Amino acid sequence: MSDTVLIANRGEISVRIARACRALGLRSVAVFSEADRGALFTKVADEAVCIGPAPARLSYLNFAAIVSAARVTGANWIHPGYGFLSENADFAELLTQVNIGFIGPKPDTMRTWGHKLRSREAAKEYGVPVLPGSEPLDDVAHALVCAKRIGYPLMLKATSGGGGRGLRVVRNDRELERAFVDTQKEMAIGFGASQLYLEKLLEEPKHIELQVLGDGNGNIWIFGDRECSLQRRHQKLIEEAPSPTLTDSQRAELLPSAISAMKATRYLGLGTLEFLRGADGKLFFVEMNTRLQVEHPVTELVFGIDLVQLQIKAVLGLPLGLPDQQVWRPRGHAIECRVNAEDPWRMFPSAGRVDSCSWPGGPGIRVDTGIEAGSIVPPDYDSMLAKVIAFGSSRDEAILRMRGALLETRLTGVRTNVDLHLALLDNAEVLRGTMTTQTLDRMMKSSQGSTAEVAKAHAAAQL
Amino acid sequence: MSDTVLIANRGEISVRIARACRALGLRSVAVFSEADRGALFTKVADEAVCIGPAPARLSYLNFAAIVSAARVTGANWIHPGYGFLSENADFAELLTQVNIGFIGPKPDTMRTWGHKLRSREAAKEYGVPVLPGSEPLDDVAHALVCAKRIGYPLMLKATSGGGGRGLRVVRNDRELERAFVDTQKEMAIGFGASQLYLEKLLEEPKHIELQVLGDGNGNIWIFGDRECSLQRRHQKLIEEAPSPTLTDSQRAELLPSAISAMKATRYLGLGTLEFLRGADGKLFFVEMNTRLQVEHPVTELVFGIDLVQLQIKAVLGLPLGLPDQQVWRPRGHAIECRVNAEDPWRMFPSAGRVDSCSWPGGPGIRVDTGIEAGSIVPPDYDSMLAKVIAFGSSRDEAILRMRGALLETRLTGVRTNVDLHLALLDNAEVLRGTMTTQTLDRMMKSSQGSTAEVAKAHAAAQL
Amino acid sequence: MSLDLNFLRELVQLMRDHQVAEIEHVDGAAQLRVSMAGGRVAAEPVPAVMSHAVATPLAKSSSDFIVVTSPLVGTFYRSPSPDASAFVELGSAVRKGQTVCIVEAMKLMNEVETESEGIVAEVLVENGSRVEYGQPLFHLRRS
Amino acid sequence: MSLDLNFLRELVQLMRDHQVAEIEHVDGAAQLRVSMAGGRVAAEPVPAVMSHAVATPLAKSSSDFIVVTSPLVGTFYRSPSPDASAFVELGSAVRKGQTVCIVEAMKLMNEVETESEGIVAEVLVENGSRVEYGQPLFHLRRS
Repeated sequence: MSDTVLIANRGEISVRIARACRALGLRSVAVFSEADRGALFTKVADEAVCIGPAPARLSYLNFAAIVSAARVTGANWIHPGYGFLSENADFAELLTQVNIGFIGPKPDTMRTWGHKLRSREAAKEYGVPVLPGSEPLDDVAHALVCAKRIGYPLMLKATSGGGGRGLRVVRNDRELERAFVDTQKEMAIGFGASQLYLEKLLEEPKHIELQVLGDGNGNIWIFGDRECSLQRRHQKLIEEAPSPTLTDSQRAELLPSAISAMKATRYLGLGTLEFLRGADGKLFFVEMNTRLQVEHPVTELVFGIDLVQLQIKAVLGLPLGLPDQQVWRPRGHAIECRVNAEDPWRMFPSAGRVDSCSWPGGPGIRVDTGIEAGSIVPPDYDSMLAKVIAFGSSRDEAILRMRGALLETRLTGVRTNVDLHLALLDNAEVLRGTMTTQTLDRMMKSSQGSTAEVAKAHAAAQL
Repeated sequence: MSDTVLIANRGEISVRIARACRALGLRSVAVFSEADRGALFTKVADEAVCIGPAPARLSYLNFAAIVSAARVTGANWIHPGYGFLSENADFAELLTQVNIGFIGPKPDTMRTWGHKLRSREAAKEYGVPVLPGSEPLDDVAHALVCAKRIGYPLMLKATSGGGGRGLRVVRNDRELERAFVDTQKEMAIGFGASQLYLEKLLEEPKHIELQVLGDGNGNIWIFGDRECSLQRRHQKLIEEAPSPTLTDSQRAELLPSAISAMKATRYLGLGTLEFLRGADGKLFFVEMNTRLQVEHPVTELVFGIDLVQLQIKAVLGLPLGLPDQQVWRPRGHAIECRVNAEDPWRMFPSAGRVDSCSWPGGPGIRVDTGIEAGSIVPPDYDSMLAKVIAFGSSRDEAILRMRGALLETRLTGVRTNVDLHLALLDNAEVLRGTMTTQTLDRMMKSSQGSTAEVAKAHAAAQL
Repeated sequence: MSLDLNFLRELVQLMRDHQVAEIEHVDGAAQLRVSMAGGRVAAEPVPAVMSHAVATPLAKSSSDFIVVTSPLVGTFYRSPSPDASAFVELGSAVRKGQTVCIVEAMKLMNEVETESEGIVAEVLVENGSRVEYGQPLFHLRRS
Repeated sequence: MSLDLNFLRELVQLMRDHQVAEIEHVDGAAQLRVSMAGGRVAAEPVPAVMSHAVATPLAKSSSDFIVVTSPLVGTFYRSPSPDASAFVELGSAVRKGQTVCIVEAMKLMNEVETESEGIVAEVLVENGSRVEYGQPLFHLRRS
């Protein structure tokens, strides 16, 4: 039987995975909700099936509908993309029971490395540096004892949080007491069983991550690092590879323990080890994403590889065709800007119809999108329209090309955040490469008054 | 004074050059004819000036209009692109007299290497293999004597011919006599002073070329080879890098003499040495293009460089930032398909309005185009709408990605040759890499009956 | 032009929304013809002149028809088991809440019930074939 | 011609907005037919060869004005030399073939002559500034 991959996702990443399937000679099946009827991703795949109404829990998060869609289309593999079911070990487990392959790590690996507290323990075991922190907290009293031991400032975190939820900075006992109650309440609503724990707070950290690929037999490749410090409400906005500040000796220090941890757990498929880098330059592991990342293209461009193809090959047991080196050297520099349907200054999402769109092209420019002229951006899902990715032989060239590409990006019908990206690429911290996860917030505050000015400058710069 | 580059061209290559200028921090000026008012390339450059009516001789070939446009916009450099004035040594000479820099080789170099007979002599001098041939022919009697010496079959060529004009195959004395008269007549109409000469005919040759960069001080870089055997009426349709059939030992044999010839003439800027490869595998120099080529992106993708930036830097005397190696190794494989506005089966051009267009994207795909939704394709110029370029770690992957990219390419309003490209990428000779300059003609003849079928298959495959 | 179901669905929706009476399109000689119902034909949305009349899955009823759609993606069965007879046949009168077919998903047999009574006027899907969420399965005539 | 849904959507919107009853469009013989619902019918076959309707620079005349445009790209001068007076002023009556300005290109002074007589109603470009091919320089009122 020939292999067929059902793509349990939507938008640009569904298109991306369908392209990888095509390049591997695999049949692809898109699934879509009623809100996505007629979307580009339903046309790029070899086949497309409607699996439910707009709300994600009834369609893209609906185990039964997705498995049934795989059954009726003869799909024997499911690629979960990112978000939705991509880190759901129960879904992966279910698939093994119904004889469908999950394109991701084994469920046990997901449960270890995908769990905030367990992955901390696993990392420590293999010598990967982690931030000082606590065990799971029984109650407020326990929390106060741990806080005393580690020392303020601290982060109070919930194991099942994410995207900024279940996360609070506490600087003294009083704040910790209040945060403990608030976080418990927050997590009780729709986040299921959650444990709270404390972690040392790093002020003005950089977000740096390592791209991992494993073949399940203990062979591990690390495709360098990425920096994703430009974030807003814990949502990444601009990512680049390699990190502009990590030194080669820091890289050399970081890699052996990361590789041995991945080797020992016989990691399968793609994964990302996320680190925070403090002002003193020290790196600490914070969590692992056991899936394909939104920002994978920047790594692809500097290594000349196709990570989605490699991921599929690894999980399907096909030869990877990679040289034996575990650590590759990147060539050049790549930057990605996430173009979202939103008013970035007032933080309003902007769903609607894309009346026309014209994407940039030419040397060093790659665009991954699920949008074409006439596409509907439904209010039900995330607001990312496209990833514009620029490659250059140096970071400066990549930034120059990105600026040009953004100026050439034209959409009508929905508001985009292209002007925010242009402003960021003019920011002194960004240009120096010294940005932290606080840079974007700082810029937004300082530019509150000059918002109109920036928008005007952009309008003038636009074609 | 800051440097400003006037781009004396149109369409995709004008966009391409404007992007390179932007990445180098140079101001760019587009010039356009009335037929191109509002075209994309007039919007991508920093400034645009109308230089004349639609006929190229009154606009894009009009020395005075272009120089005047440079004057009034403060441009101190002119980039000629390809075609139009790009190989016109007189134009280059004029520019030096009015203190404007020509982004190309020195006029003398253009006169030597850009001249069909003189470049043969120059190549021979440095040990570059050339096809057996004659000196300039005085008359028919002289031609017959030379033909006897070299032996049939032969090509009768005119020095000022090009694109298939002034070029005839002769297999005996009678054919030579007739061809001599016909070619003289043909060249008398609008081709100016022309000399005729004979060259040994290679049957079923492959077209292979070397990408040259020189800094004018005798430093030469060769960025590998390209194969452009898929041609029709001497118009290239698909190009790739590297050539799928050239062996490393052939490369090693070819390069030293090519480098020394370029070194000795202190070549400046970009150039392409074109070779024919016979069935026995031997390579012969045929001519040199002393300019940027349409197909330069395939070289850029496998070497990770920006040839237009390098060309500009070399001519402006900026540091190239290249390592000292003269010969670079490519990584992976790249293919380019020229998407033209034409009915490829009936060979009709298809000017008109592009009502909508949707270009492919994603990993390994690059699109260079001057077209957007609403663009007018004037009947006055060549019919190329876009270059779709695919990179892969192997030739197979590049072809697979190209096929997907072509399926994702959708234009309405004008007919394109996308279906011909899809048919070519299914052709056994193309897939084996054994295609010659005759392959396309052969395929067209054999598929004459099945044209409708191919078109139907494509329509079904289209999104 | 390949015949795309989604395209047709949207086309019909478009024609209904805007009361388009006719769209004619010939690809060979490249002809297009669009006629609006305008003020002349007022009362009923005029069905398009098309060989494959496809109802939109969203429009569960019109004045004449009740459309029974699939509540999930799966395999359509007209009878409870291969040997058994079909739940309903053409011309059957069905009560509100009556089981008219099964859509199997993950080995679970999901009985599809009508939301109102009517006469089975058309069976739109073949036994054993795959159905999407929202796909029309039956047309019932109001009784 | 391939059938584009967005195109159709816009077409239908257009027809609705303007109460168009019918649009017929044949590509081969280049014909276009539009019928209005309101009773006013433009029934004549109209050539569908879309003239590339370009704005101002090509429109050399209207009923009221004669537009003098630049025959080349260069620098616009109103007088033969810096010290000399202008060739024409507002209100000047000009003969057919009279020099009204100079456009300098490559140090050559190209005299621009009128193609018909009139009164200078407007000078559209400042002395010494750059002009494109086809750029309007003067408006003449018919005399």
